[in-house]
Amino acid sequence: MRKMNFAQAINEGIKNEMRRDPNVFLMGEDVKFGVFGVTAGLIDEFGEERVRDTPITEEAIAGGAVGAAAAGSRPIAEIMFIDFITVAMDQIVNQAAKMRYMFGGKIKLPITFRTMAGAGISAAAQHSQSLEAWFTHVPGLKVVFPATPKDALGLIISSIRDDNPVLFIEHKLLYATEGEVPDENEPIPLGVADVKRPGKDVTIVATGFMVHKALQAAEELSKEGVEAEVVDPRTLFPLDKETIYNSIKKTHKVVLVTEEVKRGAWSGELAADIAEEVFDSLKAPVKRIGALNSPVPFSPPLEKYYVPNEVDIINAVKSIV
Amino acid sequence: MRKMNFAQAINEGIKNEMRRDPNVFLMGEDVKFGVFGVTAGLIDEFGEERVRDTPITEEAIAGGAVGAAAAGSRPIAEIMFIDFITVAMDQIVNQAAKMRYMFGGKIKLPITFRTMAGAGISAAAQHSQSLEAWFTHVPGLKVVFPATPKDALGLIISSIRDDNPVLFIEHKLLYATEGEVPDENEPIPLGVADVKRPGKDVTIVATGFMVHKALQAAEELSKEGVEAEVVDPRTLFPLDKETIYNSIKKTHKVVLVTEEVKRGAWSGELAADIAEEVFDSLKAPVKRIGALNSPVPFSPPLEKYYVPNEVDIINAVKSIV
Amino acid sequence: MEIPKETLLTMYERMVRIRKFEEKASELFAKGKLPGFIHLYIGEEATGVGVCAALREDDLITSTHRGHGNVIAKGGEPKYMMAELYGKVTGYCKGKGGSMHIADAEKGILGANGIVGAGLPIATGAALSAKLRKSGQVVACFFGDGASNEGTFHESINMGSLWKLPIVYVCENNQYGEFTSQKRHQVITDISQRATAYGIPGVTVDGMDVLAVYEAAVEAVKRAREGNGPTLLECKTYRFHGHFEGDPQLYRDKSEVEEWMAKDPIPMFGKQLLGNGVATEEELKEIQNRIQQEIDDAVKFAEDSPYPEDNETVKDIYTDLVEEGRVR
Amino acid sequence: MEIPKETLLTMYERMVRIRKFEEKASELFAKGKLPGFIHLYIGEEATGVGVCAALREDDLITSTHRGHGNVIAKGGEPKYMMAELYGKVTGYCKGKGGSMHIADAEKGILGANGIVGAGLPIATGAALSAKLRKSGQVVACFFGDGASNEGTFHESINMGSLWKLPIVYVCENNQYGEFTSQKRHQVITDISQRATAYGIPGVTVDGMDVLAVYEAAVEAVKRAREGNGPTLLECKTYRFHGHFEGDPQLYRDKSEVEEWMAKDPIPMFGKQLLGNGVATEEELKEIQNRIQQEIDDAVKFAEDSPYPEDNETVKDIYTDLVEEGRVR
Ligand SMILES: Cc1ncc(C[n+]2csc(CCOP(=O)(O)OP(=O)(O)O)c2C)c(N)n1
Ligand SMILES: Cc1ncc(C[n+]2csc(CCOP(=O)(O)OP(=O)(O)O)c2C)c(N)n1
Ligand SMILES: [Mg+2]
Ligand SMILES: [Mg+2]
Repeated sequence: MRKMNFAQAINEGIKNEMRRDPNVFLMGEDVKFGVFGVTAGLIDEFGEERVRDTPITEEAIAGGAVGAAAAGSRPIAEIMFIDFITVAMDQIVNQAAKMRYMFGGKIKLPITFRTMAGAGISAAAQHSQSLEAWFTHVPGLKVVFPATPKDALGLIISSIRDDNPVLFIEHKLLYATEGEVPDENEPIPLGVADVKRPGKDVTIVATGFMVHKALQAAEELSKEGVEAEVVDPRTLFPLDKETIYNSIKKTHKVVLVTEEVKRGAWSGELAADIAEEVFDSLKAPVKRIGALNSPVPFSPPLEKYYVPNEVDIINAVKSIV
Repeated sequence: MRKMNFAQAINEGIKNEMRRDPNVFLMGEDVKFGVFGVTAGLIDEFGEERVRDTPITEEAIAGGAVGAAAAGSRPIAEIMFIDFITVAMDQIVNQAAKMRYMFGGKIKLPITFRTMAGAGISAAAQHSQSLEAWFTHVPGLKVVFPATPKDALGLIISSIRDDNPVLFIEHKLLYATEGEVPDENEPIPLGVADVKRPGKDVTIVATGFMVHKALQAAEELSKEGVEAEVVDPRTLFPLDKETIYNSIKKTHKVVLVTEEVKRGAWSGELAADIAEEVFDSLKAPVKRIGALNSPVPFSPPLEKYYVPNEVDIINAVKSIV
Repeated sequence: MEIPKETLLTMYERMVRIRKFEEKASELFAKGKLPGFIHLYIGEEATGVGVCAALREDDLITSTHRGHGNVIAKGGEPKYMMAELYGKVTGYCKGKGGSMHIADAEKGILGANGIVGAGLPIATGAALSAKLRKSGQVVACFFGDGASNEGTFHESINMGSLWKLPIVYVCENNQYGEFTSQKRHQVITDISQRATAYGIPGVTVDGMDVLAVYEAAVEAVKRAREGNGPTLLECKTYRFHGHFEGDPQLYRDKSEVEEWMAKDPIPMFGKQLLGNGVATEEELKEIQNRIQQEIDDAVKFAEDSPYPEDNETVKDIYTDLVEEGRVR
Repeated sequence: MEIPKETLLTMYERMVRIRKFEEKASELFAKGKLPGFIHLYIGEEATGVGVCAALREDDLITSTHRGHGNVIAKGGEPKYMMAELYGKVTGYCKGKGGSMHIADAEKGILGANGIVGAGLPIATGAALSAKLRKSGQVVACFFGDGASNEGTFHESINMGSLWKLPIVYVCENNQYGEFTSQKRHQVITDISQRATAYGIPGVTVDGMDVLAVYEAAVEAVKRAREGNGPTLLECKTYRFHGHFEGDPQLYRDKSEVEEWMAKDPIPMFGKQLLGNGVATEEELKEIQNRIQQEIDDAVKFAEDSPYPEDNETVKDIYTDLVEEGRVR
């Protein structure tokens, strides 16, 4: 086992794949230096051809990835903040996601769109969003959202190797978190959830940075005799419902925790599926925790109030156990 | 009572507001002729200044509406197909929706974004989507989705008068449908659902074109002794949960029907809320009907297979009553 | 420029193929045989054919909603195209795409596209891939005058010029974006003038003259292939039909249409071929008849083909996953 | 051009106000007093001030992520700006927006913007509104060299030129978009050259010389106000600080920075004012001292102000609805 932080893990995974496959290349705005350090240093090994700083033109970056993939390359395209994906939506949603289908399955589009999400650094309404729900609603895309360095490493490798467009979401508060990582760079398959903490009284499904808040809440609850099982889906699509449902069948109670604006969140889809597909296992309402229904505020106390926290999770659990 | 079709009703509503308020103007691609006839003829009364054909530049159209509203006008901006909204997302999501908030409540943005959604005319994957879920997830936007000429007329008036950005979605299969409309042009408030058919055995919540399929299914079910109550929310946000919950408290069973790709649909959010907020009234799983999880196919038999139909609704109802 | 007879006749043949394919499509559409809507290219044959004749087989193109012409110009086959217009499983896209999404990756056709301007970044990325893979391929990126105002035009050409990508940006300026004349959507007259903004050559040619288009394209393709970057090549042309079939065309005068129809590129090119002795009347007639037969066969092929099975709906979304069918 | 003394001194004062406001912000940021991140305008004062001096009070501007300078140039008040940087309820945006979203609609400031290029369509729409309302207002739209590659640049200026809107597109070309020099993001040298693509005048001026900027702006504003449409005005300038505070600036040489700092627009303008006898050393000193006091007061105002109450989070989203607070 090695130790590395989340940003280094992604860097390691990209390096691994760029060494392995000469068709892999990386492009984005200032990836040479890497604004958040994730891609720093890659240029030294792979040079300016394969580590490409682009102009500030997100439609051309995302669409460029689509064209490059269609022509035989395996691009990694970075959209610096997920908030900026709004200027590249057509290429991701109407082109990348649909092209294989529209063309009758006759091409493949191996693209990894990397992007950074989440609140927590007072970056305000246009640099802090959680928009994963939009993309899980788009057939043709896969959506990956790791919570630990180990998962980030294994999942970035799988994402790059995947023959379909994958949106790989990195929560900005995770970059500096350290964790153990296997000595060998191994892929973690997309579509396999991870039980981050076993428990029997209630299931907490959490994603991204919220996984850590859920784990903290679970520790607190444990002191009061409530054992929460924390399930991290890791990939939002394909979604490992089996692991989630198995947990619910055991605990009969579930709390979903994501950082998204609660209204219209990805967690709504999961709650709906639970209420339809394992209704009979439920002994309490399906609880959902999300951010408040507002743009992300700048001022630190407001931002803190906006984002879900451990107390919210504990309260939700207590309201149903 | 007058009779008019859905397209005429919207035209009538826009005309009404343009007469009433000189600050209202309309812009979009070929609104002069109106590709689907909705805006046809307005230019004769209001002229080229207030009925503006734009270049094919959706970011400039949507962003132009934001700037015009911020400066004191009341724009109606048309994005021809909702599929093309992907090239205008930043202006709608990051600017229009958030600007009032980011500026501390010191400005207002009275904008109506009109757009056309839905499958049914073999327009294929880039001209047939239902994307309402994306926008209900964005605080700062209101989302309107009428199903009848009467509702379209009353709701377009309210949307234009609203001091907030409103996304007004028109299902293309509805344009030619005829219906009765009150003699006076009256607004219908946003956030008020309409019980389109009373019933006691099961609640069907349906939106847009699916309202009509739900009504047909309800007629069929009635023959078999099942009385379905059909609730049309009419506005997806603000959402009249009270009317929906009251119906569920009476029937104890609910089926949600929308035309969206089921995964990540708006109906997921509603199902989640139901499972959380009126769980104890439920005597059966919350059923959801949506389109298949695929891009919209071109070929008529596939498109028919893709879109939800009456039989799906009837089967869903039967599985829980 | 000395052009081999074979090339010239192939060009003529492709122009005729486009024309006859689309005349048939127009007729079938009017009869209600084709679902959805179609945008016809009739009148613009010289631009697509002139450009594609300058390409290698393994070169790439991207096209638009008005894509039949570009697809045929690059070697697309009428029978698979016609089957696609019918929504049949034997079509290029198994009936899943329809007119606006016809593609044939094997022939280097990266697809028509229903989103105006969306082909530009895709073509640019394909050119980047060609450069990275050192494949020697060149990309021809087709788009309209209306599309030249979209943000993607600007972002893509800036990227293409910055990286000296092997690409030719081909603006098929048919004077209208939908119902809006060029005069009402931009102030400039020659779209090639926009090349200045990216420090690349901009060229305007008579898009009704296939040889003029061809010669300009050869030059631009050479430049691209040699690593000197993109050219913005504008072809002034005209669509003889409406924006889509069924368009009442209230926005233009019949006289304007007639003026342009007098410059019909196919008879014009035919006359040139006869005039300089490259072909005889009989040879041209033979081509026309052969293509007519090919189109009739294509219709028969399409009509005789089955629709896709229902559960095709949920296939071809991913390479590895199949979604659930109708189990609601 | 004859410029009244009062105008000249106001220009000088505003330049000093920007500089001192930002020097203080830089200091406070380094001390960890300001949340989030800030992009400073130091070095570029002549462009914002030169342009805004050519505007009427009721004219409008849009700005960027690097917005403090434009906001002050148009009359923004340091105390409300500083309070906003602190996230205090007395700030321009009640602490909800922060550095990248400062706005003051009453002063015609339609906001800084965190999305590169997003101000261009907004400014264009504001100009359209001015035209429709016949208000006589002109809009100045500020953006960077990096932003000049975004699709919004192209779409907006095309629209502005087509409709002859009362707007001036002001490119503050500070040579870099983040860590990428202009040479590495576009092929051209003068961004004003892009005006050709829209059939409007393009002008490049020395953005370190406030009078040169002012004179060009007066001309462009006049043109706009008289109904003759937009100008693309490029000001060559330089940011003395990093892209954001804390940027290690690995992408540029110290010598380059020093060369530009030798052209610092504030002492240069000061010298001009002294040289032609418009002001005395004492007058300039007085301005500097007064502004320093104003900035110190602004910090005190900000520090003494409270944070917004938690439930402010769910207000100001809509004009008529308040979302639920923390009842999860
Ligand atoms: C992003 C987008 N906006 C609008 C449309 C609707 N639309 C389809 S074709 C067309 C006109 C395109 O004009 P041009 O680029 O000149 O191509 P032409 O039709 O003349 O070949 C428009 C506006 C679209 N498909 N995509
Ligand atoms: C759409 C978008 N893409 C990328 C960014 C990240 N970003 C912030 S500032 C900046 C550089 C902008 O360069 P320029 O327009 O020259 O302005 P300057 O910072 O030099 O003032 C970038 C890339 C963003 N905020 N928005
Ligand atoms: Mg055209
Ligand atoms: Mg810059």
